[in-house]
Amino acid sequence: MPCPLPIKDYPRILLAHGGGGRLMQGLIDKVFKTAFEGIGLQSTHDSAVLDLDAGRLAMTTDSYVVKPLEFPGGDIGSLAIHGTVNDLAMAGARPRYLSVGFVLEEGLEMEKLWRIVCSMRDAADAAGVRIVTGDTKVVDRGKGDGIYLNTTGVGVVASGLRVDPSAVEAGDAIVVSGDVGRHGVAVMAHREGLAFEAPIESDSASLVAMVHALLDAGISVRCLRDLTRGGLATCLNEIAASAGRRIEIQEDAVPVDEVVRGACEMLGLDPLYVACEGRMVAFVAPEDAARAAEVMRGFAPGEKARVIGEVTGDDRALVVGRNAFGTRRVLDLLSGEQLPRIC
Amino acid sequence: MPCPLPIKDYPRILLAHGGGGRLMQGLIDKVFKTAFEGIGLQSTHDSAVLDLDAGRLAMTTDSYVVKPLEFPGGDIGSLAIHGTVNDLAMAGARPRYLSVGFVLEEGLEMEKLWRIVCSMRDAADAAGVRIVTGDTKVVDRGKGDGIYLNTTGVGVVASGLRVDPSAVEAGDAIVVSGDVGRHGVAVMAHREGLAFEAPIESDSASLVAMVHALLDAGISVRCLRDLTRGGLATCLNEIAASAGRRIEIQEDAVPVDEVVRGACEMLGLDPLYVACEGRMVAFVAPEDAARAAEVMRGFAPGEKARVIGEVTGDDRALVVGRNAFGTRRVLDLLSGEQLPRIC
Amino acid sequence: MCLGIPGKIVSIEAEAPLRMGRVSFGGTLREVCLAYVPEAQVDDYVIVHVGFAISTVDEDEAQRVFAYLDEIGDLDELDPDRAGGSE
Amino acid sequence: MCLGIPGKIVSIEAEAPLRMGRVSFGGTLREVCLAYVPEAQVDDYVIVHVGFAISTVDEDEAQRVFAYLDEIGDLDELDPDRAGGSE
Amino acid sequence: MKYLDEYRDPKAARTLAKSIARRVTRPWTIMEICGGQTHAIVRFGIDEMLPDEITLVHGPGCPVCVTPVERIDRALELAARPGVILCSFGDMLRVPGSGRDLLSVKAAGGDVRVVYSPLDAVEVAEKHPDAQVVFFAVGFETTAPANAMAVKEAKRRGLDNFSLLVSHVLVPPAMEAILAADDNRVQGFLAAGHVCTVMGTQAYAPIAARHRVPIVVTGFEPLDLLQGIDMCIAQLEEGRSECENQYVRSVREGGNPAAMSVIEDVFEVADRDWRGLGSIPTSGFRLRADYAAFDADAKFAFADEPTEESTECIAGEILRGVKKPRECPAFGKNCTPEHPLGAPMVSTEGACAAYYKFRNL
Amino acid sequence: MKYLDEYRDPKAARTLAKSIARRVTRPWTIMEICGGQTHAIVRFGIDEMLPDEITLVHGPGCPVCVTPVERIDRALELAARPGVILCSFGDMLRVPGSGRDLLSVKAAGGDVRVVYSPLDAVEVAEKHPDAQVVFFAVGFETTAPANAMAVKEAKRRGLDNFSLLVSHVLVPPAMEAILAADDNRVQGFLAAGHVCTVMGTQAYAPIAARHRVPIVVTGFEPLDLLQGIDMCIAQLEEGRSECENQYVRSVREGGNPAAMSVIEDVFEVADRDWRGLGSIPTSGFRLRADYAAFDADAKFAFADEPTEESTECIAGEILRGVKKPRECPAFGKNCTPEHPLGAPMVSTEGACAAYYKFRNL
Ligand code: SF4
Ligand code: SF4
Ligand SMILES: [Mg+2]
Ligand SMILES: [Mg+2]
Ligand SMILES: [Mg+2]
Ligand SMILES: [Mg+2]
Ligand SMILES: [Mg+2]
Ligand SMILES: [Mg+2]
Ligand SMILES: [Mg+2]
Ligand SMILES: [Mg+2]
Ligand SMILES: [Mg+2]
Ligand SMILES: [Mg+2]
Repeated sequence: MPCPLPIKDYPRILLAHGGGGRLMQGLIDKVFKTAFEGIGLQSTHDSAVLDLDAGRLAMTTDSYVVKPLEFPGGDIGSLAIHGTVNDLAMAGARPRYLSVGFVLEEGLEMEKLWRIVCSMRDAADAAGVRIVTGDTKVVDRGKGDGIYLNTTGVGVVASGLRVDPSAVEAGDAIVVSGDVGRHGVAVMAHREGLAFEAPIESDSASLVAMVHALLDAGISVRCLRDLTRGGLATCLNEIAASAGRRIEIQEDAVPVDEVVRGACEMLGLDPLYVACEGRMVAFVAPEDAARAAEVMRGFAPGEKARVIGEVTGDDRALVVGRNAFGTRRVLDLLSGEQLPRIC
Repeated sequence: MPCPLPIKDYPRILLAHGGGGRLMQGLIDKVFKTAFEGIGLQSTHDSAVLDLDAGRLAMTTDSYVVKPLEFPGGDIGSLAIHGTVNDLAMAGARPRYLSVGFVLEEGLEMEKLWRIVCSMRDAADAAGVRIVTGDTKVVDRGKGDGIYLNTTGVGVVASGLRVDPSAVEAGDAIVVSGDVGRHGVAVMAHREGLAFEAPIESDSASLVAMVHALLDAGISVRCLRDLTRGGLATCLNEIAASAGRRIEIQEDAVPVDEVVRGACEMLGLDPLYVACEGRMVAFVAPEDAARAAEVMRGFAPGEKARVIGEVTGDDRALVVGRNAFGTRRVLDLLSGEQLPRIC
Repeated sequence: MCLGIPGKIVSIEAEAPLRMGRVSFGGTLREVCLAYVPEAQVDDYVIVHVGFAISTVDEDEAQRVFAYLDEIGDLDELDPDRAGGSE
Repeated sequence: MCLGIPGKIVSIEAEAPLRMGRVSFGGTLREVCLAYVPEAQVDDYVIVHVGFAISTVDEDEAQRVFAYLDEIGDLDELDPDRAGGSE
Repeated sequence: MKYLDEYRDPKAARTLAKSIARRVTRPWTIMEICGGQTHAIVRFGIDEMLPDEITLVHGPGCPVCVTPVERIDRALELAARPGVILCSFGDMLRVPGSGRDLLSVKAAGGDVRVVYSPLDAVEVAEKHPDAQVVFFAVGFETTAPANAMAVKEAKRRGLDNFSLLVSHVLVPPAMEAILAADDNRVQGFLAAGHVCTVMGTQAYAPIAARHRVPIVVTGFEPLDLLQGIDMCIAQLEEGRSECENQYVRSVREGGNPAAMSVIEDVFEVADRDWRGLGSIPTSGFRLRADYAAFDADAKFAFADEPTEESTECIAGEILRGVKKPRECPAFGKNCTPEHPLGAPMVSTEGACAAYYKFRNL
Repeated sequence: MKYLDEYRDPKAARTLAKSIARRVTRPWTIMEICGGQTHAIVRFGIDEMLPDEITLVHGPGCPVCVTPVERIDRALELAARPGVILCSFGDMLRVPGSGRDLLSVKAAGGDVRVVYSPLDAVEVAEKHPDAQVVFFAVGFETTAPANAMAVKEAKRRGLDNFSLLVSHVLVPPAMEAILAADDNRVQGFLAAGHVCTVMGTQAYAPIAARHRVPIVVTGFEPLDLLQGIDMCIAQLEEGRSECENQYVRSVREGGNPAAMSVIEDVFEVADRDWRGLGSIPTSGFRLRADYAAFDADAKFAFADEPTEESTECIAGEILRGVKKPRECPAFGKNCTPEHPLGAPMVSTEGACAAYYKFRNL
């Protein structure tokens, strides 16, 4: 079978293929899904939910390649735990077991590795998961970037529970759990060529307890998704596409910290597209919206939870932002990562 | 907690920390296990076996960093499927679901990626597993090596089945499924500075069908392990250590292909320490030894299966090789990867 | 072209050979060249483009749009026809 | 020191400026410098150390250990005391 | 954030919109010159607040859009060379030259680095004395003082491995070119506030007078834009054609003298090609002979293959406001933001890209 | 594999072992000179096949073991330098200098490459004209023709970025040093077959005569070693002290004239330090003045910090066969194969490493 991506356009992988936008979507849809057709990977959501003879499981995987390895508010270790338990929680699962795969670069300082595995331990402990299996590879100096981590998680889904974009209905309310873009700005501040100082911490956090509080409170949760690469706007686009629904949000309802705003204004970035690592959106029945936000506000990463929008009756998958002027714009998927603008 | 590895000795990660030998064992034992104490990772065997409310599962993870990405007899894609389904099979599990994490280097040829994902598809198909979730990251050019893959697998363990080093008993026979060292030599032939030609294919293969044939045939299987980094000798050392038993093998019973021998003689390497990717050892009840080898020989990767040794009554964990001269040597764990010798 | 953002000078780091300072954008800090705003001092707001301050924000002039709004506010009282035809 | 392994010359790739050939070690092939075995031809066995052939294996001499073994075989018949004291 | 938030006040914006609506009596076409203005218009939906009579046309004021293919090709060629580090503003990385863009060259092994400021590129040169560091110096008048200072700074530090690949364009000649065309439809301009911050406003009064078009120097926030439009409509309805300044908090009539004198020292006016608009006399800057050592065009030899540009693309007419993107046969078919054929699809604020994004609203 | 398998025949080995057992009437201590022989003895358990009367002592013939710390330190210093690529045989990478090894320097950013042949290092130099490529030219007589040819080849190719860090030692002076010591216990030698393949056997007859020790030039396979031991025991029991040649299929009396003439061209005899044994006069090679341009010691300036070596280590006595590893207080405590204190723990065939491995058998 020939490669289904028109390689005359991009015969090589670009960084943008990992940027969470259209190029990445194309890669997943055209290359991975096509290749794996019939043997799986039909869902690109946070976790796969598996029917085993033994019961219903959720499974998810992520690799972590953050730079710097240690950043204000976290490090690659805690990030890799949070990211994966969050993906399990987004399927309504209780995270149980994690695997960890280390790809270490020759020359990594042992002390740094130690700090990072300790941070993993603490994060796993807090999230109530066990790291049950692992693997270590070392690559030549210059063939890695200190540490690349993969964590894969398995969790248990309560029987009958269905938390999935396909459960989204017209009228559902959308709640965001907190201010967006902190993680992206916290790490961007260390990127060569941009060097700025952002007195802010990454939002990296486990959302597990908050999610199960929502479920336990009897909130009609249709769909949950954590905000990662590509930020809030990208996340909403993915759900709009999966659910086949138009989503509208009130842009000024989305909390953004002043430091994040400042960095975004300076670089010409849109905070709605900047990465988070400890934020989520919940799609809930309209009558539960206020209560869902209320429940979230009981948890540290949900302190600033707000209702930001709703699902419309329109079945053209699209995300629209309304602003304070009463006007709208399309919050489209980007091609790749946002690049700083001069214009 | 300070880093428990005496960092004055190795303040940085060496390639040897990934070489499957003592340094790697020290890293796992002293850094990872210490950090994760109480939250898991107590077993470093092929798969963790998990008790869920829902039933017994096996889970395993491996990252793959092979160079070149495509080699005679396989590629990183099929290797990543085989390696992980094999680890599940080694726990007596039937592999069911895989996750795949791609870390792609900017600049990777899209066509090559396509060939490799197709190869994964074929290997997964043949092994009867579904790839249910995935992740893609792209790293800067020069911060990777084309493709790093992580596959994590989940399988189901028949109730009552216990295939584990702790089940090993004095007197157990050891069967190796085929000739050793092919994979290591096939990829070493491409290493810069060594450049030789080895007209041989990697042994990369799925062992799933063969393992379940053994179990289905009613063989009393105590423990299974696939041979990977560090080869047969390292694998036996790990089991000897876990089981707390002395193992003795007849060295000239271990099949080694002539090309592999030639390469090892030339470079001063010991084929018993060279990597495989489609070979295993089975520890079985002594009375089942011949029949186990017979069953294995019914499968392509088991064609050359042979009984090579036995577990002794001695409880000092040690691996001893007997040779045709009636003498013995200790097959110790190496410090790291074998390096070519001049001497 | 020309993304330019107001920020507040929090410190002046060098006068010579190149006037440099640190500017805060809502708390985000960046080194900025102040060579083109020789008059600007700490606590002044400057418009920054690609790492260069290209002007000092004039506090009084910054109010002008609100004065204009006040005028327009008056227009609210007028009827549409007159608004179009005013001279 | 001095890992040296016998291999069979399968081709001679260059005579000048440096005599080079391909040598097979049980099927594994490697470029080897043949400058120090000017007499060696294709199908000859050479002892190779760090990529250099340092000698051609002498086929007749290679049998000498077996001749020695034959002698010793005779010793089998002798008793230990005599073996120790032979002169 | 001070000086941003107060200019985004919704109530004030509605008041201004009401004022515009009350003033307007017939259709008017106004061009906002600057891509930054276009960006704000799209982001805040300013056009939706305007009465139907007013058509906003996105002008050519975006360096990402108008940098000619020939310049991009040279940047690509330099970036691909071993030993060269090409530094660029982030938004230039996705702009296609003849067949590929800087992101692709980077993926194929070229050393391409995103910097925030031209001074960051000087730092790169200082850190890599063995490499040739080329800064891709695109931009309008606003960016010229920064690029000029980078050259002076490199000279002061004695760096012989730093140069600029210059692609500098000027606003007034482009306005003249638009107005001079037979099919021109633009009746008023919002002039670029930051360009005028640097250069002052004197150049615009003669244009306003000669072509009888109102020109309002305008800032970039919603209130700025709405006030600018209101002032422009007032002139149009009143039959005036003056140069007025809305962006008084930043723009002085004489511009920024310190900046202008450094520009004058480093650059001289030259003819320039514009992507989509073609050659416009005296419409840009080049480095003066004194700074030839820092001029990548003089320092390096180039293969200069013939440039390849889509023949389908009607970017010229789009950039001059004569046609709408939907009238282009390639729009949304061969030409998308992932694979742009022409300038207006390249940048997020390009006219075609903006229409593409809104096609389903 | 031809010429390997037939020399590993178990039945023949047992016959030879029986012959040895029958010859021996009292204790004898025999040293095998060469690390390659030691390796084969350990791998095939040859010592287990011998009667208790015979003690095999592992000799100093392993470049990994005897390269002095000062040479290793220079290699480490070069490897750590930006712009230098240090090429080495694989087994040198784990040898500790003063405090660290090449693997650690590599992990800290040094460019260290494993090559199979010195000619591969010449290729590296040709491929990286901007780097200085240094080959760590350790070895005995066997390796000298290869290292010499690498220099000649670099010269022929006109490479000015290639050099050798020479640490070449010679067998006969080391044998003399061992025999000359008051506490010497060695009564017979298995001389190194590949050294003699290159240099011939003439140097050994005078030593045998002078010190009244039998010397048998021996190959590396089980039958070679057993026959060599048998021949040596025969001499000892018979009171002879001659130089005999067991390894006739490879060793000619006059050695390899082509190889010797290239050595003669490139190298000259010099005094050398041996790790564990100290300085031995005329016991090594250095590059001739004609090749000074390829001599890393001449080409680079070195800091030469004082070397650090364990004071606990009794390597000298071990290497001369005077003491056993268990008699060393550091054995298995401060000194293990992962963290060796001295030469005999460094290489897998080092005497201490071999004992360590077998400590539990
Ligand atoms: S849609 Fe594309 S091809 Fe058409 S005018 Fe716009 S940029 Fe050019
Ligand atoms: S055990 Fe270590 S310290 Fe003791 S002699 Fe051997 S190498 Fe030296
Ligand atoms: Mg997610
Ligand atoms: Mg995931
Ligand atoms: Mg995730
Ligand atoms: Mg593993
Ligand atoms: Mg395994
Ligand atoms: Mg595993
Ligand atoms: Mg595995
Ligand atoms: Mg993911
Ligand atoms: Mg401007
Ligand atoms: Mg030798």
